[in-house]
Amino acid sequence: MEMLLPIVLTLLAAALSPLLRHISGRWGGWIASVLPAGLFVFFLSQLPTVQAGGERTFSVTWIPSLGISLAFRLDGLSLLFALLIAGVGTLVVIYAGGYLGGHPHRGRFYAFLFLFMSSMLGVVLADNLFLLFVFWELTSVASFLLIGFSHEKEEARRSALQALLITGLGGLAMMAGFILIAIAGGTSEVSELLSRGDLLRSHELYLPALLLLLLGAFTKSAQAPFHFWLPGAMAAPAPVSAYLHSATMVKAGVYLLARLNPALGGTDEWHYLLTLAGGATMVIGALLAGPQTDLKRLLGYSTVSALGMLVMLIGLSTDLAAKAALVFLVVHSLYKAALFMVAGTIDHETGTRDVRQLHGLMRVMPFTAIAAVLAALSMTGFPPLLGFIGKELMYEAKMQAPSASLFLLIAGVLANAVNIAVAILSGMRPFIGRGKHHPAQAHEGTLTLWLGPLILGLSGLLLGLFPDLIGIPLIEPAVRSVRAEHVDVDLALWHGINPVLLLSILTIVVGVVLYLLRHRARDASARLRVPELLLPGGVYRRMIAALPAFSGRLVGVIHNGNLRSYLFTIITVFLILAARTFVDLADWPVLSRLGDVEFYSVGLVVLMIAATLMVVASRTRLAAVAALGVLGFGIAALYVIYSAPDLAITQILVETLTVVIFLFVIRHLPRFGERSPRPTQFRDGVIAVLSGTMVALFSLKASGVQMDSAISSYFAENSVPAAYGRNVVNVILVDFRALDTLGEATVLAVAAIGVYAMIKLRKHHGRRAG
Amino acid sequence: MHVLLAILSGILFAAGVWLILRRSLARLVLGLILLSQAANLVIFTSGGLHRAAPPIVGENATALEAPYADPLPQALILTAIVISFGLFAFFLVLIKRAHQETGTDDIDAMSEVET
Amino acid sequence: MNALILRISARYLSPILIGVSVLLLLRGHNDPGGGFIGGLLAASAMSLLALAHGTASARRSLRVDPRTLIAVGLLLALTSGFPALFGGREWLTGMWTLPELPLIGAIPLGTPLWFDVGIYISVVGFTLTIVFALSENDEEEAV
Amino acid sequence: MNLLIVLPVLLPLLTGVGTLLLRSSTRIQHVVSITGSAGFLASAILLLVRLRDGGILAVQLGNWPAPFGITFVADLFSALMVLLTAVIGFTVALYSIAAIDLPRIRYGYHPLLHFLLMGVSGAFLTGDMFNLYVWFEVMLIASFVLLVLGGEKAQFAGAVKYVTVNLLASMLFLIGAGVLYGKTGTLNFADLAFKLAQNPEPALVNTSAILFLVAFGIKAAVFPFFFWLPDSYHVPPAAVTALFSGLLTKVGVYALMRTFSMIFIHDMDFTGPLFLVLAGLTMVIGVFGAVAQGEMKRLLSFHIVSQIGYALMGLGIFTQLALSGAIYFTLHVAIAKAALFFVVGYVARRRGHTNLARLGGLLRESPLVAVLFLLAALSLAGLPPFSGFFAKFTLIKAGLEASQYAIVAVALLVSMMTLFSMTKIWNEAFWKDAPERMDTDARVPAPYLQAGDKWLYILPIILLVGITIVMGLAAEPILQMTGRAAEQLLDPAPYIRQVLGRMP
Repeated sequence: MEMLLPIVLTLLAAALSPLLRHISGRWGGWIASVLPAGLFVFFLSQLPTVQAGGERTFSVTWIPSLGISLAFRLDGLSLLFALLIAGVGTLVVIYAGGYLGGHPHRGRFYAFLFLFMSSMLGVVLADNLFLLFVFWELTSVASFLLIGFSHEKEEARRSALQALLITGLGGLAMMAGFILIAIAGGTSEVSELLSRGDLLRSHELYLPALLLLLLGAFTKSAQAPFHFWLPGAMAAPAPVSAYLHSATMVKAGVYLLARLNPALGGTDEWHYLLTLAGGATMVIGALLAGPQTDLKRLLGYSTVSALGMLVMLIGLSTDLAAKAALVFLVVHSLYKAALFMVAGTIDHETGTRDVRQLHGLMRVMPFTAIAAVLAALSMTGFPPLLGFIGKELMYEAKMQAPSASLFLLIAGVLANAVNIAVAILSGMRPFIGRGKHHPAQAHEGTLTLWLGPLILGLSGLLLGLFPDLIGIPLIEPAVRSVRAEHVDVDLALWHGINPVLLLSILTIVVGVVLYLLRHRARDASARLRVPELLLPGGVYRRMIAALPAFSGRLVGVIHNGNLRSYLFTIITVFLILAARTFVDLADWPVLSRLGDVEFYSVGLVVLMIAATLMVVASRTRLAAVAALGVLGFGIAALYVIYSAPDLAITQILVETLTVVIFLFVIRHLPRFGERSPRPTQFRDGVIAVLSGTMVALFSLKASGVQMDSAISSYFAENSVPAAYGRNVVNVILVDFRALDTLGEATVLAVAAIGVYAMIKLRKHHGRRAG
Repeated sequence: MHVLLAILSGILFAAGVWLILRRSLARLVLGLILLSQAANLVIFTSGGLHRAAPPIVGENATALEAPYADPLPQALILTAIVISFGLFAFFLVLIKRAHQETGTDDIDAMSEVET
Repeated sequence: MNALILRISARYLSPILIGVSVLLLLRGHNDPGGGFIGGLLAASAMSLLALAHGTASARRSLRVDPRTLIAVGLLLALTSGFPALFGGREWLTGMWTLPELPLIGAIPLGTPLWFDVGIYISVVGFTLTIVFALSENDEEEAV
Repeated sequence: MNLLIVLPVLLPLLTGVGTLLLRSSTRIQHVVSITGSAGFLASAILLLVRLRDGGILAVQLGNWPAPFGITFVADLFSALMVLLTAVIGFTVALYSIAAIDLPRIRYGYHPLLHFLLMGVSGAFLTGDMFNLYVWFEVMLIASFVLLVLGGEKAQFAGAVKYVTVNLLASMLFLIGAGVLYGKTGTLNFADLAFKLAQNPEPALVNTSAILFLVAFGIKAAVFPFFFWLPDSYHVPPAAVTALFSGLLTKVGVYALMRTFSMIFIHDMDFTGPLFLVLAGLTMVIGVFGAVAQGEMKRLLSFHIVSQIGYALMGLGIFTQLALSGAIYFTLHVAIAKAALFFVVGYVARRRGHTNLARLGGLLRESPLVAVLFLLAALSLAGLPPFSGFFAKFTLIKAGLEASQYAIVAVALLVSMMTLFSMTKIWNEAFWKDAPERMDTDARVPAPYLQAGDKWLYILPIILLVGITIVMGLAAEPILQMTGRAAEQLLDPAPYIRQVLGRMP
């Protein structure tokens, strides 16, 4: 039950947050932080259990019809993520209190934030694939609302939509993938699936399921070519970026891959797809980060690069890689969240995020500066920070990669070097520099604004110095979850002088050189600017921009607003569909029964055909109506001949009244001229003749069938004794099938209301919209 | 006779289709009326044709004596006629008012009325 | 001149037509006729009056708004199914009594007749609603 | 005696007649209308409760044994659809009090509303082909009149298209029904299924089937028969559009599902794939149409078309899960769509128009309505934990289990585009700031809502949004019911036995 509690409590907090404004004033952030802090403590308290190899589970049925259960499980991997979510969450919530200040909608902001936190916790705790998906989608929704929080800005709206659509697209694909996995594995419970890896990997649905699932994971974790939504999402307020875009949501894809590794991982497909996508993303993110000058965009692109590294590491599928991935995950979350908050603070206190405008802030913003420098050092992988350990592990893992290790190493060094340059540029450069700080009005933020980054920065240092604090209690159980077996985790700063250390040093040197050459790099990239259309982001924007116009044209062709073309389409499609049975219908022998005709009937029919042609051909209204009348009376005569007196009387009365109404109406209409050009007339003629033939054949065939007369003989026998009526037709109308008649009377009633309203209720009687 | 009536239904239907594909409102109604006549006739024909045998029980009988015309299709057609009557009464007034409001009886022109 | 003929014929013809329509209604269960046919005929008779004396006059001699007739007719038709409910049968089940009347003898009186009367009234209401509205509209537009 | 099954027809009829008789007083009409639709709702709930475990109720109206008289049959599918009708009917009646103007009320709005409900209920409950035709007509004529009630130019131009296409559909239906009688000598669904199972005559029955397919396809607004819908649905007031979108096309879907699971099952190799193709095209064309629109009502109208494709998809896959999903989806979409149209009505009332380019600032102005819109829109787009998600999930799952990958792919992409166009509304109308110059429609009086009126607008929205949330969170009991309803559709034997008392 305690598994459900964090999610429910956070959700409750989300619901109550809008009230925060009324009760809290400037203490809002602190008050709100109680919940995530409590959750952090709670998750910490689970450490011993998990470390000992235990799990917490909770499961109740929810929608068994679809295989969706409320199943939760807390194991090493979940716990690692849960601690990040709650821990970073606490700091972000406090930070947001200062960042938003007296923003009128800060309650709403907290609501979205808690909604996100709740669903993110759900993602990492869910033990049912579909439940996981439900939370997964909820994080997308929450992210949409958070990115678009400053919704009066067009950029915010656009970025929110972009993030939603890209992750939403992936999400839908992933849903299909999940369903396929559930079909292949015969269950949707994650822990069950994990033990059925062999079954899954050998199933014919494995590859499609994997591809679909990867689409979901890759879009969420901003892998190329879907990466562009993440830098775009920098329109979000800083706390959002610090939370969603560094530590939590963008890691959901990584989480999913790590989680399902025992079930799906280890195959060639898995290996190549992940390393390829991850490696490419790592390089692309780094390259794109290079020319950026906006603090947040710099960080955004470097996050893309880092996510690529993570995905690649998971793709390597070795114990070492798993270890490296999880350590780097923690490292990255700590420094990136700190740097995003710092960027937000700078923005908040100076009014700019352009790195070219910022220098010498150390003196006015000392705490922020310390936090930033610590985080940046961790990012560069400088000893003795945790980042160093992460980088060492990463290089080690790459060197031992099953294939292409050289390529991976080169790409890794390059990407890391760029990230080092980014770290210097974003975490150090604004604070250093001689002379007067710039911009002039800059000053230190409040406690809430620097506390979070400082704690995160310090923890990077602390954990670097004492890596065992997380190594055995946290990383080891998590690695166990990913590898489905026990793996020793022994983290240490110093491994002696070995190739890995040399690589680390090389990386830092290259990184510093890149930083120093940054202006040239920027110029070079400006010259090399790839046409926007070729970039995925450009493709997306083009598509979104072109979609309405394209749809308009497409639909304009099909749906042109013209009634006649609608009718034409309907009749044509009907004929096409019916053509299949048309051949069977043409039962020509029926024609031989032409014998039983009476000459007066023939005369009548000929007269009626003439009247019909008159209706068709007539150009004057009166003639057409008169011909219609003749036709109606002709039909009445047929009814008389063929023993239907009630029908005949009805037909005559109705025909008369129709003609009367027609006369009332038609006087005001102009003469009818033929307005269609010849080809249209020909086309219509063909369709008319074909459909007429169809109906004639249909009628012929139907009348040729010997029908079962059980019902009419029942009426014939029971009409008098049971219903006291000799006119069987009338008995049917008022007794056997009285309900039809009641319906028919209702139709008349409604028609009358309609006619009355149409004539009497005119526009000038007044109206209002709605 | 089935054959003749079937052909007549076909002609009515064809004429109806032709008329509803024309551009004049009045011909649209005429076409729909013809279509409904065709429908009634198809039902009537497919129910079987009997001469001089209306489904009315004789004075001293308690049941219809065969052969008799099937009363059910007649009842159905009667209902259908009445329903169509209601619909067409409405539709006729509708085109009158549509013509008044839009100022045209040309269906193509009316389709372009900003709706 | 025409109007005069129309008026005179309307004065004499209308009551006859209405009488016939009632007859058709009542006989309908045994011979061709019934509520619908009767109703249409009665409405035609009233329409004739409207044509001869103007719609306003016809409305006055009808006394009730034809739309009320529609509602009343429907109400009658649907309530004709209610007696069956009290007898524990399905809605719209025909319930009959066979009272002995002087001169005529036993005649079956049943809810289907009640139903048919409802149809008759609603058809009259329907037709007159339309005819009156159209002719009033015409009179207005003529002015 | 079983009154329960006829009450859904009888009560709206009584209410309609009552409001017609009492038409002189607006207030009394409102009271009668609300009372009547509340009674209808109660009876629909009772009916569902009675049938929820999978029973079938058949009533021979007029006490004439089947197949001689008209039979009303309620299985779970019918009962669910009737309940849907009652819910939509009740909320529309409530919403109409504030949203429908006096002239419309005076000229018969309430009777029309209830006669329409009567027709819809009748169509869901009848077990007789010709009777179904009658209910279709009742429903249609009521919708015709509701469409033109108000007398605006656009209404007439839209109505001509709507009426013409639907009359054509009625003719095809009538011919189909008549010939089916001529061939089989019966109109009773159960009897038809029974007789055709014994003695199928493919050519004629299949041609009849095509007639019905086209006729019902037109009513359901399936591609390529949907054209009339986007051209006409946006012209009446939003309350009416909500009613239409919630019910009218659904009757078409119902009729397709009923007849093509029970009666026309001899040509499944042809109709199954055909339905899938039509479903895919309906979804795609509908959603493209929606994306192209810049006006809320038109945009949502195109979405009605698109959503019909999903229901049809379930019919095309034709497994238990697929049918269950189709039924659940139909219920969901009617509710969510009605809520959205209600919001549109509110916006129209506030601003005098619903043109996205000229809207904006509605989140600031009406946060509650904005939230309600967002919830309904997300539900429509198929996001959890709302009903739309579980509906689509069920259908996708059914499709994948049946290896119908093409339609699944289409359904997913269309879902994506639905999300896109829903967020478009959200961005433009709610998030975006209002244009500098408050560009209200000059012809409309100042958009002013009294407090009480405002709540009459919002309460029905809250009800519907609440339902879509509950339908999502408590999807299991509903899926249990739709699942059983699907079972009943797949195995018509109990239905036939219940109606006829014998079996093939």
